[in-house]
Amino acid sequence: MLEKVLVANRGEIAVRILRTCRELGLRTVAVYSDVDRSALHVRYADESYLIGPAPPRESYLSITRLIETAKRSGANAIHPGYGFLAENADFARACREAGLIFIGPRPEVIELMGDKIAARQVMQAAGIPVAPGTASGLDDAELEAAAQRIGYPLLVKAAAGGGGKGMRIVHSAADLLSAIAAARHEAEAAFGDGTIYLERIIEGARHIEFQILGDHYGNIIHLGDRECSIQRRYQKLVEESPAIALDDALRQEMGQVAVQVAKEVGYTNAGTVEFLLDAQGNFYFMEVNTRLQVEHCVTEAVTGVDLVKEQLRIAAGRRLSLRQEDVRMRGWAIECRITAEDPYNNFRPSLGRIVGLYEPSGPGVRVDSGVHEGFEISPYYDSLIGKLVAWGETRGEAILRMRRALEEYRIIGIKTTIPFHQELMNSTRFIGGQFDTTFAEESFVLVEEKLEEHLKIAAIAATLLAHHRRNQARSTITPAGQRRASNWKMFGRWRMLRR
Amino acid sequence: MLEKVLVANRGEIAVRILRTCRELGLRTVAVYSDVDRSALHVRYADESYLIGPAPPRESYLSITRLIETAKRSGANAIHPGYGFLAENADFARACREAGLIFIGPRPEVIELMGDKIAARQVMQAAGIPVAPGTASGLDDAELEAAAQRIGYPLLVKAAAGGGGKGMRIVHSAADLLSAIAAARHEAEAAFGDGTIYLERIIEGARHIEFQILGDHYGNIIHLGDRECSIQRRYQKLVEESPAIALDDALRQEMGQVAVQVAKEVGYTNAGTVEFLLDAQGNFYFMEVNTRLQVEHCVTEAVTGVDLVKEQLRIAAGRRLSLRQEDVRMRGWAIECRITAEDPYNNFRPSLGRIVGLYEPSGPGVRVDSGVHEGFEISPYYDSLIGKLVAWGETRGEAILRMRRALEEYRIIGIKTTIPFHQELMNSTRFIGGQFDTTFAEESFVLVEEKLEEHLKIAAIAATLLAHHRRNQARSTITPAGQRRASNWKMFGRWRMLRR
Amino acid sequence: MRYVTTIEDKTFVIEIKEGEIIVDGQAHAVDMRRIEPLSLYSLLIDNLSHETFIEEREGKYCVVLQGKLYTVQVQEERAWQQTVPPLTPLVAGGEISIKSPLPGLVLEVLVTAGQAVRAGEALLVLESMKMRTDLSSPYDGVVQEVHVAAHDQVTQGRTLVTIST
Amino acid sequence: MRYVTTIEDKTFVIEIKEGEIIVDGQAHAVDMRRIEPLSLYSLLIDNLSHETFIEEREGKYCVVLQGKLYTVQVQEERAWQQTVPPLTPLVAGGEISIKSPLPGLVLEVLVTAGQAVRAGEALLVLESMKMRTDLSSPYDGVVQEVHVAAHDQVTQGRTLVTIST
Repeated sequence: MLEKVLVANRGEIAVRILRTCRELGLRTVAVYSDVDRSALHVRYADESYLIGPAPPRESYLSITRLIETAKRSGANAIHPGYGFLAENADFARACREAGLIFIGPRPEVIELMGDKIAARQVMQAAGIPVAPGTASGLDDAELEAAAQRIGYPLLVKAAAGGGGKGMRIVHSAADLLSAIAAARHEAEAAFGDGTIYLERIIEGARHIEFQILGDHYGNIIHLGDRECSIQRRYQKLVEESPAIALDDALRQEMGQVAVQVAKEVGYTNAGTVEFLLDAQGNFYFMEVNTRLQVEHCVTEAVTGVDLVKEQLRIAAGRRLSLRQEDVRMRGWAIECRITAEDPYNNFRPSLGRIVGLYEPSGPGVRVDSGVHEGFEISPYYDSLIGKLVAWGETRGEAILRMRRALEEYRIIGIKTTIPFHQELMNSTRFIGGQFDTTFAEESFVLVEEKLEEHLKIAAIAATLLAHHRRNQARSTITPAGQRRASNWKMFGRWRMLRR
Repeated sequence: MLEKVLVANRGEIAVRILRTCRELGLRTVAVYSDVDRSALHVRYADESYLIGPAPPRESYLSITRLIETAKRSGANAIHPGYGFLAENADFARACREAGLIFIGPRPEVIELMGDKIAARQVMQAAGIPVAPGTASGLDDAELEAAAQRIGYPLLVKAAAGGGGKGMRIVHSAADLLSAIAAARHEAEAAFGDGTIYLERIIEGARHIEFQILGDHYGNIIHLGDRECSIQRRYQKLVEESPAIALDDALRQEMGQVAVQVAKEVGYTNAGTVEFLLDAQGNFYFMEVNTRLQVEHCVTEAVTGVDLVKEQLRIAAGRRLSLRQEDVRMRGWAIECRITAEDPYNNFRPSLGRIVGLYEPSGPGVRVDSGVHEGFEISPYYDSLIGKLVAWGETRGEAILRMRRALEEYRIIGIKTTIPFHQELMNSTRFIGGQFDTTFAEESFVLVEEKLEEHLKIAAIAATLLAHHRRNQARSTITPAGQRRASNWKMFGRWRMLRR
Repeated sequence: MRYVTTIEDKTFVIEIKEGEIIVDGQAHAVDMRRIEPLSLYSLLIDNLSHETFIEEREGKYCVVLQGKLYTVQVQEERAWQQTVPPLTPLVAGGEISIKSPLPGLVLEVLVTAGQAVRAGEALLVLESMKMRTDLSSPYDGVVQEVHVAAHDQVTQGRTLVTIST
Repeated sequence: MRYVTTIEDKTFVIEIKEGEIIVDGQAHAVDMRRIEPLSLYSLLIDNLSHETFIEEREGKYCVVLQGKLYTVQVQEERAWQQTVPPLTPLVAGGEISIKSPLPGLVLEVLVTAGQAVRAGEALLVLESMKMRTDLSSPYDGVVQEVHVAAHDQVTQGRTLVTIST
């Protein structure tokens, strides 16, 4: 039985997990690094423990400290969130050995799915379509021969890969060997494992994934599809559910394959099966993410299922409460990842203090936020500030609602990707659903335009403020007790002018 | 065609309407009184016009100023929200005469439904069940005879009534005539119309209502039921959809009657048919509210329909996009009205400035807020600060989510009803659905308990702050440019103590 | 540094040392931070996480914890020993002013000068924010004067009725 | 009171009178309020509603409007007439320091001292918040010195490379 859950994460996902724990009446433990002392998740949990300095390796990635903190606080379960140790089989194993419930799949499954080549082979053997490619352990001559068979352009990928590291696109045979060498080197540096393989590039591919849930009694279902083709440098920016590219027949077929994938490895808890879908409707298994996804919220919005609640139930040894036929998708949901990056400046990270924050709400809008007014964006962690989810009866309504919510969102003090999302929600190709995984990066250039009208408004605002300050400085002492600021009015209203 | 909509209201409902207008790409006009210059709705609209001083009669209730402002701003439609002029037939008529689209039913329907006796008679004639009672215009002797027939206890009600004014409960024949005289006097003072009638009290009654929508082509549907039995002084505090007291058969029957009620008067736009339901499952027509309800959000949560969007579509002359069979309710939604009142002190209004505000979000939670940090609660308007809506797959999940959201909600500077709602969400009678319209007022007493443990925590907090200030005052000048406040740490962490 | 801290009817002796805090002899690990720009504080006491809002008013601290307001007085131990306050009971024969707790409209006046009233008895009815509020006498006594009439608009703090006890 | 207000490459002459404001000869009705406690302002210009965040920094106003940042200089007209600034073009033969825009880790150094670079050419790669950022030369020139090496942790503002033009 779950009683007290330690959330081994930070930011919006830690808060999101703590929320559901609180709903279920579970006691909660947060952990934090030096720079996160005032963060939302620290304040939100019942108990909070410092686990080390800011660099992740010394805090959020320290298996020893996390297990030790769980023990000390009396937690009997750990939720890893996403990122950090979420897909680290050693961590899952260490939890098991320490007698703690790891809220995720078994370490063996994490390990198998973490090896991209092994995962490909398992699925291929089970008759699940994978993109044409090679096995691992080939020498350069074998790779050259295989490349000829696969055809160019192709991808060199790291077996232990993730986040685009150790990945290279090769356009012709002449570049193959140097790309292989570079990828090996990068993979070795990043993962301590230089194993690479080759894979055909699926042209015009869309990224489609299925949410799966499995209990400890062999029951596995999927909770529908998501599309995550809006990406930049292999980072998802916008996700939606359902995927516009699927018709009902294809959705059903892919869903069945996703469940089959999960069954092949005896999957438990929540996970995601990722596919590439080409323009002709062929789909290829890519990988399984053995954790909660950032974009799980869009699935929650259309299915009504609280995925963290299901994770906790499954980890507590309960049977799935849903059968496949109970899962019904309703309407459409879109998520925009709001990050501290400057979309006008090549998405350069934007550090600094959030001095003003207003988050949207109202019908069909959900914000999962990891920041607060006064929060300092630090360079140590990823740049996600919050996730904005809009739900609508139709995709069109969801887009309109997203536009409205983006307009309401105010984050002052740092640059964010809000203008990118605004532009995207206005683009005809996005609205029309005409995009693939290269769209955001290759076809979508954001130009900062400063409207003449806005220059005038900004000039007026600054001049009024300067005038006010000048008069304030010159005036004698303001009568005490007079609450000047709230009635801070500078000029007469229309009645004075027009009547 | 709608192009530019003036919202003749303030607070959360003005913002809520503006949100949907913005989603639909309509231009918006807000109006405000002197004290509302900095309010959310003023900042949210495209244009904002001052319409007078704080007292409603000189601003939000001034038909002349509203029409004039619509004209001046070029608005071609007016949305009245709820309260203020929303059920004022003269206002609807003035809009029509000025060539403006009034977003609501025809003035004739507003008028007819505003006369509670006339509405009863129409429905009675159509075979719709109403609580046993009298017609109007009876003299005292006739009333005494009628009272004998109806039986005690009974209600004396004002024909033009609303909000409990001109209403008296009479327990025996001896008190009847004095109660009639008092009610007449009160109704005369409040509505300028002293007409009263008698009605049987339905013992143990629950307040059940149905949301209806009608277009200009005779199509009328309902969007399911709501229960609003948690009341105090005839003011609703908590609403939910669906109603726990209805089974499917009764829900269907009452829904059909609600649609019939609307058809009897050729209802257009959004409205609500209110019933009383007794413990035996008998229901009685009470009245029709010819406007959007405060609690419309729970219906939106379970049906997925944006009611303001439907209102705007209907007003623009479009046909209903939904047929009755398209309306499907999913899960359960509960709304808590958060008001600036002190639940420990007989719900006395609490005025003042909101100096801290944190509103909940996350899965299944919606906040429709009418305030912001720095907002001054004024005595001129009603005390509603915001509406908190929680949705869940089941009623149980919705309650747990509501508890979680209430715990997150922070409103500092004034008293609010949050503690009342927290207590209610923990009460076994509410959780078990065992309540009627008298429950909140008669059986639910809130006792302020200050836990010993909390006294100690508060004492520690205050002492640390005092100590910090004392040391600050004694220290020499702090080095410039050092951001002291954000690293405002008072004491060593556990490592210092335990290692 | 030792403090004597009074809250409601409880008194705590709190000693603050480098790196620890001792409350009535019991040691705790404490870490408190302000969440700018608000007067909001995050407080960890032995790793238990609390959030509190604190404002100083007239030398006292108003602490909001879990939605409830506590008024806390903090004194240095030495200072406190010199200023133990005498109990101040209500002096019989005194005069009490009943003031308006809110701006609003006087709906009804229920008493007249010279009338005897009991503790808890309603004196008049105010309307504010569209709601009726009864104002009651805090003590048994006799109405000395009624300063307002029905339909008067009153400001907060305005004296409405005086009562002698 | 007349002001000369400069924003980007535009200059406005703004006159503030009792009850009206005249911008380049055009009159507007204006009402501006601060939304405390933030430096947030609600501005109505001829009833059109705008929200803006304003901070003063080193004598200039940083105005955020619809998510975009504008730097605005406001001068009283008389003062302005005395201080029209001369144009300051980049002097050829000068030396430019390329500083780190962020704290982070140097991933790769792509140039060496003595090497000629063109405007826009990448000089080195930084990693911050798990992202790679290329730093490029703003001008054509020659690398004078490289102050960092791969795997160095750098603070914001640290000089990374100097270039002579």
